[in-house]
Amino acid sequence: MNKPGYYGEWGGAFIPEVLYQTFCELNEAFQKAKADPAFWQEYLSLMSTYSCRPTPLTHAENLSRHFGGAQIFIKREDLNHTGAHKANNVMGQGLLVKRMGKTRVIAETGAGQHGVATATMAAKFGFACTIYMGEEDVQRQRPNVFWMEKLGSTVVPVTSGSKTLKDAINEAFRDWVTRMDDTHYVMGTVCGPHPFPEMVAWFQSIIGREACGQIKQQFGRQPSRVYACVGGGSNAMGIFQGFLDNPAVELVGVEAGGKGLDSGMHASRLAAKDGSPGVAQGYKTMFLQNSDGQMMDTHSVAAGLDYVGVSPILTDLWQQKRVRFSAATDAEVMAALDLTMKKEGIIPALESAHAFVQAFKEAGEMGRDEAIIINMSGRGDKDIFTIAHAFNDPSWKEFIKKKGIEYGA
Amino acid sequence: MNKPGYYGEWGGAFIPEVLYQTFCELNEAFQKAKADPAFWQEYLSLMSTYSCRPTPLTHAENLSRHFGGAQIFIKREDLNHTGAHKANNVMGQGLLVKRMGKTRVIAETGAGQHGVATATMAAKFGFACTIYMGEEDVQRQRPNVFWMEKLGSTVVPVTSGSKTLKDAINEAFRDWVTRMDDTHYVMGTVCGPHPFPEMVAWFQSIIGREACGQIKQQFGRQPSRVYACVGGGSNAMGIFQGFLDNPAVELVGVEAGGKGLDSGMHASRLAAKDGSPGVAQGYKTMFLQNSDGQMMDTHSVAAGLDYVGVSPILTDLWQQKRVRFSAATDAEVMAALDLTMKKEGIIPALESAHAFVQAFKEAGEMGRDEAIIINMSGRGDKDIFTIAHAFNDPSWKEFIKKKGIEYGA
Amino acid sequence: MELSSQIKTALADPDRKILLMTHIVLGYPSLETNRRVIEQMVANGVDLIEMQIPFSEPMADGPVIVKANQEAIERGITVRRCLDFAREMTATHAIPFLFMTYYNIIFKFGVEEFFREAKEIGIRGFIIPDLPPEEGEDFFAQSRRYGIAAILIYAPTSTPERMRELARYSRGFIYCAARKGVTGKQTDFDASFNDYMRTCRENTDLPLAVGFGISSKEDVDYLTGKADIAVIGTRTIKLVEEQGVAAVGPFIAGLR
Amino acid sequence: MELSSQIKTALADPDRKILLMTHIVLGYPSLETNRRVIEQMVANGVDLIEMQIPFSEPMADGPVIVKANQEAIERGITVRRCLDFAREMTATHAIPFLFMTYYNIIFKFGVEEFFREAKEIGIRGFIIPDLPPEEGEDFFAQSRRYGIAAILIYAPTSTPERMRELARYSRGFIYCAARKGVTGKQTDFDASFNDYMRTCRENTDLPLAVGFGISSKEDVDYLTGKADIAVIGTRTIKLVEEQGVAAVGPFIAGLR
Ligand SMILES: Cc1ncc(COP(=O)(O)O)c(C=O)c1O
Ligand SMILES: Cc1ncc(COP(=O)(O)O)c(C=O)c1O
Repeated sequence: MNKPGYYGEWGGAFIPEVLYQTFCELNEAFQKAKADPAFWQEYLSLMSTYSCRPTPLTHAENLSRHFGGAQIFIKREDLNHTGAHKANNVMGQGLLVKRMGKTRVIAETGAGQHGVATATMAAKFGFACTIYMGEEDVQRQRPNVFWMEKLGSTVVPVTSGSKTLKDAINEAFRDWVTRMDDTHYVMGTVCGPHPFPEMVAWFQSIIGREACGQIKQQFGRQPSRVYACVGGGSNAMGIFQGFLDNPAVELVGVEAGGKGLDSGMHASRLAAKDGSPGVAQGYKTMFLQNSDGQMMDTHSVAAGLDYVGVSPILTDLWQQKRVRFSAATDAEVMAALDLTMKKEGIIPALESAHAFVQAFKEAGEMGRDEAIIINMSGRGDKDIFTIAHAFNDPSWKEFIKKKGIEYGA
Repeated sequence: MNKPGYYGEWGGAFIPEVLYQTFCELNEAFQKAKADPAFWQEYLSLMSTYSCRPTPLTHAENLSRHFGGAQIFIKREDLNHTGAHKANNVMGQGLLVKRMGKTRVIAETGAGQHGVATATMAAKFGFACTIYMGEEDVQRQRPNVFWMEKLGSTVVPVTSGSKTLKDAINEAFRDWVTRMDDTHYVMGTVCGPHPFPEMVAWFQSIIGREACGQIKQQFGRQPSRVYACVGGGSNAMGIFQGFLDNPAVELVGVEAGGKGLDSGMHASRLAAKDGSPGVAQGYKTMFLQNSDGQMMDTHSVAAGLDYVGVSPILTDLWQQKRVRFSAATDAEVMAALDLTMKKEGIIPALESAHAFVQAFKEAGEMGRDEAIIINMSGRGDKDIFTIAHAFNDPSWKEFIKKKGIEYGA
Repeated sequence: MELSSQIKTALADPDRKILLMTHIVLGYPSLETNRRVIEQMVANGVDLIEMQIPFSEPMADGPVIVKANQEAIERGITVRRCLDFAREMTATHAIPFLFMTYYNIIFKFGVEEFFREAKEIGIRGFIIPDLPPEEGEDFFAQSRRYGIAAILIYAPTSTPERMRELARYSRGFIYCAARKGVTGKQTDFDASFNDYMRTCRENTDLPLAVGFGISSKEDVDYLTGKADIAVIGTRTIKLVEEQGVAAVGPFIAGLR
Repeated sequence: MELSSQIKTALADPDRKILLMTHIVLGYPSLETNRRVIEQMVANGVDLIEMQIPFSEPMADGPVIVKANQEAIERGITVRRCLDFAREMTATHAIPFLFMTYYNIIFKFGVEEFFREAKEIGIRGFIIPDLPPEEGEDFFAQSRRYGIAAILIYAPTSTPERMRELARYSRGFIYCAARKGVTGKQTDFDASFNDYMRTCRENTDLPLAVGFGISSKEDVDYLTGKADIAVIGTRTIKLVEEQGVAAVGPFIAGLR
């Protein structure tokens, strides 16, 4: 049998000794909560009164017709409070923090969605909150930084390393090893040391549980394939869990292809040949690293996918061939985004648009009597600066220019 | 008995002759739809699979504790697809347009929320779409303009008059009188010529129907008071309809107090002494106009409340003393926004924050065994430029300055 | 004489196969300019003049007249000054003057008060594009009481039944909007326009005025025999803007 | 001699009531500088040196060492060059050298291969802050096989039970983190620190090194009698940055 916290050969808890006790307590609190049906009830009730769960499953009739193949359904995590699936995880951990009696939370964030979600949860639960965010991401996702601050959190730009998500995680750990007594680290994805992957996967499983029932009700049976983008892998694990035990449902994870899998400028740990097993950020998985074990710079137009590691649970499912992996390039993502907005009136986050790319590539070759589900992990509002820039929108630029001059540029 | 389309002495359909036939057809189609239970079912199903209805009712425990009086509940229209209650109206009208066989929609927009909602609906239903927006509002709500365009709509900045909402309405009518055969004008609020007030109120009644059931379930009985901001009045009418027939529930509409009711720079048609009966934009109501009947410039930090007229239905309810009216100043709105973000992790739109102001003024003096509901008509994300500016946020300004320079400022 | 009879009488003159009505936005660019423009119009054979009292929300007007309304208000025109100016015009010129405005101007002034003063001034008719008969009970009652013609509008979208209904309320003449849309754009005079005019004629005994986009002698010639009054609106406003007041006389003279 | 015996022997010298261990980030600012710094350290009485092989994700380190890791990598340090440099150092200087690094560097190299080469080089111990005994089965097996001490870390949060568990795996000595947090910040030596040291002592027979924030003779004096080894980390890195290599010798000489 596997060691606890391992998925095949992946996972574990490679933590500094100073956190040993903290993890013991966390494990205990989590396992107790997980075994307690009242906890899940409390979680469901919170999510249905504070966020908008269950989130809808939308039949994208226009896109389905456009590709002429499978019926495309979209699971609408964008309609969560704060605009992404991150809320599920964060509110769950918030309840756990309350149980543990801690008064302060910290978090890393890439796209800023997890940061906003954590800041929101902290405001709601009355916790102090510090968010670590790579300096490059602070630039890319300024609106989210603004909201985190207005929600009462402190945002610390991280200037070490590649100044992105992985460095924010390191920095959050550095905070945690200093203040573990009153502080909980709200890990934002299904990565990091055990029990985080299990815990985040559990909270996010709400997506798949809902989707499984919804597709049956709306389509009459299970989908042929389920697509999700994979940064750390939390939204993917969330929806996949609704279908994992049905081998007829093919599960497809879509990583950031950046400027192309051959360019070296991507964040594809599993779909590209560049990944290799490693241990960092507290867990063992496939990392984008050089032959010395130094983590590489990754690239994606989507800050939330721009990460060197990937969920150990997904790496195991990939190794078992239960989840197929592919990648979407930045350019493909912009095209899919454009099409989705115009055809369905839906604006996916840049991260989520990766899942749309792969679904669009495959839908046309499937039968009209088949269904696929795309997990729309979040909404694109937060990406306006990136999207407007990528579309080279002249009136947006003019607007920003004028505002800049107003502010003394 | 009242003339059809009248609420007391208010309402009517003061339309150019060229639209007479169009309104006959619209009235017929609408009355047929309203009488057809299948239509409402289709509407409910659309709203629950494409948007996130029912939207939650959130118990704001921290704010309730903070004021030490009534239990504050927030009806979460911000969680609708596109971020505001506007979606309710627009999707309903979309279904009607489909029934009428028209292929093009037009709309006015102030805050841009109704424009984004209409552009979204047009994409979803495959309609061509043109949005009229006052040039001043184009400036104030640039992100929304960007999204409307990306959703495939044409946004026309309106440069006549005060360059705000009322002028956009005029311009939309000018389009409509030119192309009524294939075009439906999606009026964004409970104003305009009959049947628009009735129609918009009907679609928005979904808010009140839900809220009435939710408060009973969560609080055990009906609230003492219900607060809603009033621009045109659609979100207010939407929630009020759930409680209108219960005289024990006090209904409170909150208008834009701008720089103060004595400053002349506000948009309070009913709460201030400055309004008087008039006929414009196709209907009779209380307008902010001078003694000659010329409409005045209005002011509010919230573009969506910055309007000279108000729903004839609300004017009637005000005259009957069924709805009490008050106003919130720009400064009060920023303070309420700040408090709500920090205490509850919820970011109301500037419009919605007006309702919070009045509720906050009264909650503390009420009993802890009483409940009040605030209708949160939309989320504040769209207002980031205005809010960051109002809070004088230095890092936001620095960010915009840098971006501006990047774009050649 | 009742306005419609007066119009019919005028049309009986073999040299006047069609009458000309022009449009003025009061206070744009100034009342003084209005005064000189009207003088030239009358001198060059205009038969009726509609004077628009500016309104801040001219929903049925196109960009040129919208701008004129707005600037006139910004330059300080008031309803009071419009009435005083009208009094001067009716005293100076013998042709019939009408008021064109939106309903709120009259509503806010007080419908009866407005009719009383208009009667005293000698105004012959009102054109109110946003007041359908269904909404104008009081207005139409006062119109009959004071003997000021309420001139209703036919549109290309009006059915024969609707036209007959409108004719019941209208006095003086019917204003036929030549096409869908707002004032100021060119109209295509084609077969469907002829059908439209035929339908208009079949559904009222009142004289027919045609407006929206009429700007040249060719337009007026085309209308002759089909309509009784050609309405020149936006064209003279632009003319004054572009070439000054003096251009108005020759322009009007050349129309017929 | 086994590392722990060697340390105990050294401590038996009445002039050496406490040993000094210093910390070097390999390749920062350059191997050449490392070479000269080590030379001075050894010449001025340092007893052990831990050489950190840089890693891109130094999760347990503070800003000074993080920056050193990062710049060393940017300037082209590789694991190969670290090993070659270590071989040179062990050949040149008689004191024990240890490797400090994160687990991925060893994992990626191949745990057994790494031990084999370290043995050949004459490295005496490994300090791996992100490898708890639970995760290091293979590592600890190789450590015993190759006779290279796996040095585990005690933290102020470690319970006595946990300390005894860690002691079972540790060889050579125990590295006691003087406080919670990362390397580089000042430590308050107060009553609770004394309690902590007492608990450490009670739960192992191995010598105790104390690190994190030790930067002066006062600190070293304070530790004397409580700990067996004082670890100077961040302080010398900053010293070289601020005053150059030549400052290292006098600084070390003044510590004891
Ligand atoms: C909208 C959205 N989708 C996806 C992701 C990627 O994270 P994960 O793979 O854990 O779902 C993020 C991360 O920030 C995100 O914001
Ligand atoms: C979020 C929001 N709330 C309120 C309003 C005001 O409209 P109404 O009074 O019709 O609800 C608007 C209008 O744009 C809006 O965007």
